[in-house]
Amino acid sequence: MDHSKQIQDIASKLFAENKIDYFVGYRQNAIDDSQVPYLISDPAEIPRLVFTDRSVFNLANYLKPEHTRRKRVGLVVKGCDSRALNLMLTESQVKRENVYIIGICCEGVLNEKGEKAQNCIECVMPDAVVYDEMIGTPTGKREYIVNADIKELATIALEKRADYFEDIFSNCIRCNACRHSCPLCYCAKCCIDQETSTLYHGANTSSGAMHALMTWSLHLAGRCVDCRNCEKACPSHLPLHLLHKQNESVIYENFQQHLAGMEKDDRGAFYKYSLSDPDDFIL
Amino acid sequence: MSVFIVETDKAGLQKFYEEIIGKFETYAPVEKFDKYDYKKVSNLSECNPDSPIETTMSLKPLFFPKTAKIMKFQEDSSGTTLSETDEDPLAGSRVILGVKHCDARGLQVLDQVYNWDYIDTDYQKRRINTVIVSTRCDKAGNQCFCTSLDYDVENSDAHDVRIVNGLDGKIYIQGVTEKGEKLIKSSSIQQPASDGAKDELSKHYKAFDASFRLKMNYTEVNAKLQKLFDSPEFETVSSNCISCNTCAFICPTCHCFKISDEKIKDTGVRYKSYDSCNNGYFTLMAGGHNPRPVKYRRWRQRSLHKFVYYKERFGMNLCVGCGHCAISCPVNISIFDVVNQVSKIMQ
Amino acid sequence: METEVKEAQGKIISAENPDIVAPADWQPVIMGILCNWCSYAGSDLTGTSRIQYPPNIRIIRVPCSSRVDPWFIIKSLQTTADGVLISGCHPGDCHYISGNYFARRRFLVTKKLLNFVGYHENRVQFSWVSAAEGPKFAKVVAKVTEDIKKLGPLHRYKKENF
Amino acid sequence: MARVGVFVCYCGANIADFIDVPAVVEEAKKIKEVKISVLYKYMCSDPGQGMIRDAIVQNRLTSVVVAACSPRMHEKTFRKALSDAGMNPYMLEVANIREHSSWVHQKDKKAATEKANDLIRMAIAKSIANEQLHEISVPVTKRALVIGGGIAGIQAALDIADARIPVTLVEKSPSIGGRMAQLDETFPTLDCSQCILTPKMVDVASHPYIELIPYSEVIELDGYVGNYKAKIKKKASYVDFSSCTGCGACTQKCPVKVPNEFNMNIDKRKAIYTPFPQAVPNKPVIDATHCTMLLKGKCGICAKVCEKGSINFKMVDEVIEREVGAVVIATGYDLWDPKPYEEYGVGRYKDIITSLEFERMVSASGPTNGVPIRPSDGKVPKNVVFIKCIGSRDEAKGIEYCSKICCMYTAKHAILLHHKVHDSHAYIFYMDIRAAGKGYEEFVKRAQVETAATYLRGRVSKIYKKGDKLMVRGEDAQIGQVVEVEADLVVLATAVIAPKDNPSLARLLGVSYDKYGYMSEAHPKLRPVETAKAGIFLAGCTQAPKDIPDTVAQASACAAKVCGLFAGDTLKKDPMVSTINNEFCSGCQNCVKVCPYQAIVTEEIPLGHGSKELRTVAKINEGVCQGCGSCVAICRSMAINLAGFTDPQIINEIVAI
Repeated sequence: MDHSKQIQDIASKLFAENKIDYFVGYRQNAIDDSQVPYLISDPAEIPRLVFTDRSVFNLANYLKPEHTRRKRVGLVVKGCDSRALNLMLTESQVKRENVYIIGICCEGVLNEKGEKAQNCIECVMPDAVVYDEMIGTPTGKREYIVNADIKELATIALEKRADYFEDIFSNCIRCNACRHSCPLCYCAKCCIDQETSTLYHGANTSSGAMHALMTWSLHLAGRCVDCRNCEKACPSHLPLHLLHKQNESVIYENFQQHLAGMEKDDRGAFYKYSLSDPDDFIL
Repeated sequence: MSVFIVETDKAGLQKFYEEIIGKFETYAPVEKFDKYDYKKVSNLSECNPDSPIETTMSLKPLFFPKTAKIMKFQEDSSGTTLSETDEDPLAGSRVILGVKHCDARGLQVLDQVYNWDYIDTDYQKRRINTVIVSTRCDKAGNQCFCTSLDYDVENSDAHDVRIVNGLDGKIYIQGVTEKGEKLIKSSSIQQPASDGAKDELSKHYKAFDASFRLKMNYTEVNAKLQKLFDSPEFETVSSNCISCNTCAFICPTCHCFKISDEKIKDTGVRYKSYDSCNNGYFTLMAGGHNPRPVKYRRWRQRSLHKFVYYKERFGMNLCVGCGHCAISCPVNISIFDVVNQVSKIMQ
Repeated sequence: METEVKEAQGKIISAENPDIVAPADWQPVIMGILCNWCSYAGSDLTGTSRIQYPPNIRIIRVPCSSRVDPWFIIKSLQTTADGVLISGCHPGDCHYISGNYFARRRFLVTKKLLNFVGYHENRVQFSWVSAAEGPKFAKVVAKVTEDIKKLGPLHRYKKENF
Repeated sequence: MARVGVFVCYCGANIADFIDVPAVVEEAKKIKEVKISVLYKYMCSDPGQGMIRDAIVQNRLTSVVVAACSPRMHEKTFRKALSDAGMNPYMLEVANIREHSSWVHQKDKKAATEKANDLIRMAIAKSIANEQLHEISVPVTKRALVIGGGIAGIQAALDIADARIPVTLVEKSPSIGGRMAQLDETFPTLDCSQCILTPKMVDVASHPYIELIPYSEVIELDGYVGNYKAKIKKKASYVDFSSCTGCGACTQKCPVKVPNEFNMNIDKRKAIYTPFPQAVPNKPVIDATHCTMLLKGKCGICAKVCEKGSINFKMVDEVIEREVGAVVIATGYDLWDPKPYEEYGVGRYKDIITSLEFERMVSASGPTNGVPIRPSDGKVPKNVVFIKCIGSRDEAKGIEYCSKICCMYTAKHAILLHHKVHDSHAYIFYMDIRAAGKGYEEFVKRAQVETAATYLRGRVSKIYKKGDKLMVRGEDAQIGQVVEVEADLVVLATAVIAPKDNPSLARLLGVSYDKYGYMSEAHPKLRPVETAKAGIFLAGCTQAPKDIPDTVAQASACAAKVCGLFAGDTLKKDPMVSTINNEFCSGCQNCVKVCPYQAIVTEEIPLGHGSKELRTVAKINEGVCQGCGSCVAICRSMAINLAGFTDPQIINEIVAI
């Protein structure tokens, strides 16, 4: 999967036609074969743009108002990225006319060890779901696979699992990189940062981390697209996907096989309901 | 600068470590979630202090924890009563093994601010009661640039004991401070180093110094940056940043914190926890004004604080060149690149 | 059940974790969050009908079960409560038309997530109690109290020691 | 600094017997913010309230906690006491130590006392976070909009207008009157439908407070209670009603004949027509789907014969706006199409008709001048079989519910048949006879005895043709045998269903509707005429099948509700509504999605202080918000809070014990 040339061409065209102010793509990292998000406003930088199976980061993050408010942006999205972008469009965070979307029919990206990433193995939608231009051949929606780690953890005894998660929460340093790297965490001010709210957990205690991460994952429940930006950003290497995948699997199983961001105008599982939702857990 | 050096071999070093673990509360890099951090160990097999390992968090949390209770309060009909926390900053003395020099240097930088107008007694207590055993890096990492900065890595006294894997196959244990010397003398490894040891050490340093990919002219960068407050280049270099705060939290020298109270029923605790200047709300004032609302201003503050302001005030550069930030950055921004790129404009 | 344990051991042993032992007179605290129109009214009816139930529940009144943000539950479990009971109107009876349908979705996901990170599933329970179901409210509280007594004091993720 | 007063009630023995009240009072004193903690025998009594009032003044309290019975009982009482002492009434919190403690833990005084302590602590903690709230007043536009001009709409409009409140009555068809105008006589009194309806129709037309807009539809409704803005589409009638005298020359001369829907298509009307002779307004309209002038540009005879020149073929639809304070929905009902009853030969046999067709036939002004005939040969039928529950109570083919009126009108039909054709005989197949109502059972008896109608309990399994007769085979469950009746005519009592436009109308009005398409009332027992959306009311069959007396009663109830709503210059509302903190709102608009009342809209505000750039944030319309808190819980950035149940209040409660 190497679409560097096509992306360079499209970016040149967009700059030449004055359709965009910024282009967000990837460039090669100077020291290893990983890639870095690359936000450019100068067409001279275009030759550095690349796209291969090391183009991991979800660039929809750069559409958060903080970065590119009211600018016209061209960007590259893979299947998962496009689902996040879809939600950002639905939730009025991005104006459709302000973005030029290059959709990729993704063949999966590699993790740090050079293996195909877990979320790509379990990917349900490799093709971009929203785009102006599509690169590659669409392979269509795939069957939903319950995350392997979730399945494994579900078999572990409750106390063991609790120990495991206690470890995760106590290793969190509350830097909030997970939140900042998530394209869907665009709130003007995160609920956990609001000093005026009593939810505020300023202290970086483990219980505070637990509360913050749980709240965070519930705010992303039915919205998380499994791009794993959070996990890549986490300096403590915490397996943050566990919380999201757990919610996703519960939602998929119980709420009409709901998957986030697949359709335009779908706001996520918590913003709608069905009369036939499960009721048996309620006394 | 102590010149007390003993020499030994692999087995001797193992023994040296084991004795320390047996006698003291010991910390060393331990693997957890595919990365290393300094954690308490009770057995040498739990850790690997032999070769310097890039830990995610530096030594900082052991002296300036990610969160600390600073007081307790109790409310009743008579009002609010304040009291000390029941948390002891450090009970006895402890030893940290396998430290990278840059991490130790970070503590020296932190010492300046903690001994300044307010003396942080908890921090001091932890500092005094800790012996730092560093392991000299054999080779520079991809993001390292410690040798390019304002301090002498070879003759540093940031650590108490330095262990060098000599090019001649011998292992040298060097007591750098009195604390360090005492530690070595209390162990069973007592063979004084041969006369060639000093040469050997400097040979090792030269090889180490030669392995650096990143080099900068610190004096020049420092001088230029002083005049670059209004440089538009800060906007360019920060464009990729996602403001995630990781760099500040894991930095060995970043020391910004916030204060928060948490109360259950009638009792509460006041906490002090890490914060980061990259956080958009870091400078938000009560009236709603925010002097650094945009990313590039925060980057400017971060860069200049690290390379200009701190140096002006305390005579030390706030960056130790460890490269942790670049390694942990999800979009691979390095402070090295940022200051270099900004100062390049001046040519 | 609980008295058996008492007599046998002189203390309560957690069914969740045998290491957790509480004194025999230990009483759990259960945070009850009730919607104003059905469950709170139902609990009032339990009172007016003088139906007795265990005294462990502490009741918070909210307008609708949809007002319950999952962090109410997490916060309760982290600070004061050993268990949480949330109760609203039966599906279709919501005073606010659809509130409990939205709430029901959140509750299911929250309950599963809490269980996933190590809370016993009985720690957090939900019920539909209408304004007419005074006896049901008493029964639900009795069941939840019984369940949580068996689990023993909550020790996970508590603010004071985590 | 909060200064809280705690007032613990003995409630006679109700609390004092099971809770150690003095201990509770002392316990409360230990809390930092509590400045006074006292007890009294009956806090709700005058001296008890006086005690609270005095304490507020003397101790300069900022909030008050009353530990007594359920807040559902006396919250209002104590709020008033606060108010009388000059304190904001919403600074009150009630700790429910009676229903939630003393009454339910009567065997364990220690535990009940402990629980009371905790409940009081929680109330104190909550009250500290209480904010001063003020009743919301919403201005009111004193004009009502009535949608639908059947008997329900007519009655509601007249009753409201009689209270001197202007009414806009919107009717879809060219004339008001609705279904009732199609009826011949009405059960159980057999008075003539037209005779009792037409005077009311004329009243509507002539009432100074009623604006009748026929041949039009509501296409948009914005706003909220007291302040709705309706857009009404007046369909092009091609006749200028202001100059038309209703002489009827145009209708006579029009050469185009089309089936007459008013008469259930039994006869024909013209392309320019008034639906029925007593129509109000009595002005013709041109049916654009059939008029050859409009379709092909040929003809135009009506324009030629009109002396007033009222015909205008260039007329187009017009949209007008009305500001109204309340809306009454009275869209009536439709009848179920019995096609799925194939075994009866519906559609194949001409002599199977529906009840309303029969009704039109026996109507003196109907297509057959009041004589029932067989559609196949025009002969007067002798044996007529009536089959009830066609579609009703039939989960397989029709609908589950009982249509309520069929038993009665079928009895009426049997009687009317007897009146019109003296030697006829009526056979009635029924499942149950449901004749609950004043004079109803007697009326059914009358059909059975006076007209000797044969009531056969059982379902009809098949109808087949034998010669020119229809053979109706069914079961007589009372004798347990299959019976066959030779019929000249079969009349099907088809089910009442909701108008097919109801769901779309409900959506545009923002009210909910049930699975059958009927509009949903706010509460099935206690608020049967209100919808969940404040200021919108339901009259007649739009809510559920009902007969004329019930419909009229509900319409009058609507009128009473509207008049009540308009009694003051402003509406007073509980201040427990959501509020938005613009600083935190990121404008994702998910709250808009979950609000059951459409109380949330968006607005544009400056991006920063003094900034020209705009950003979108949510805005709560406090006139509409009912305070459920759905939006609060789904707001991820916690930009929304619900007054009276804010996050700080609830968190304080949680950590208080």
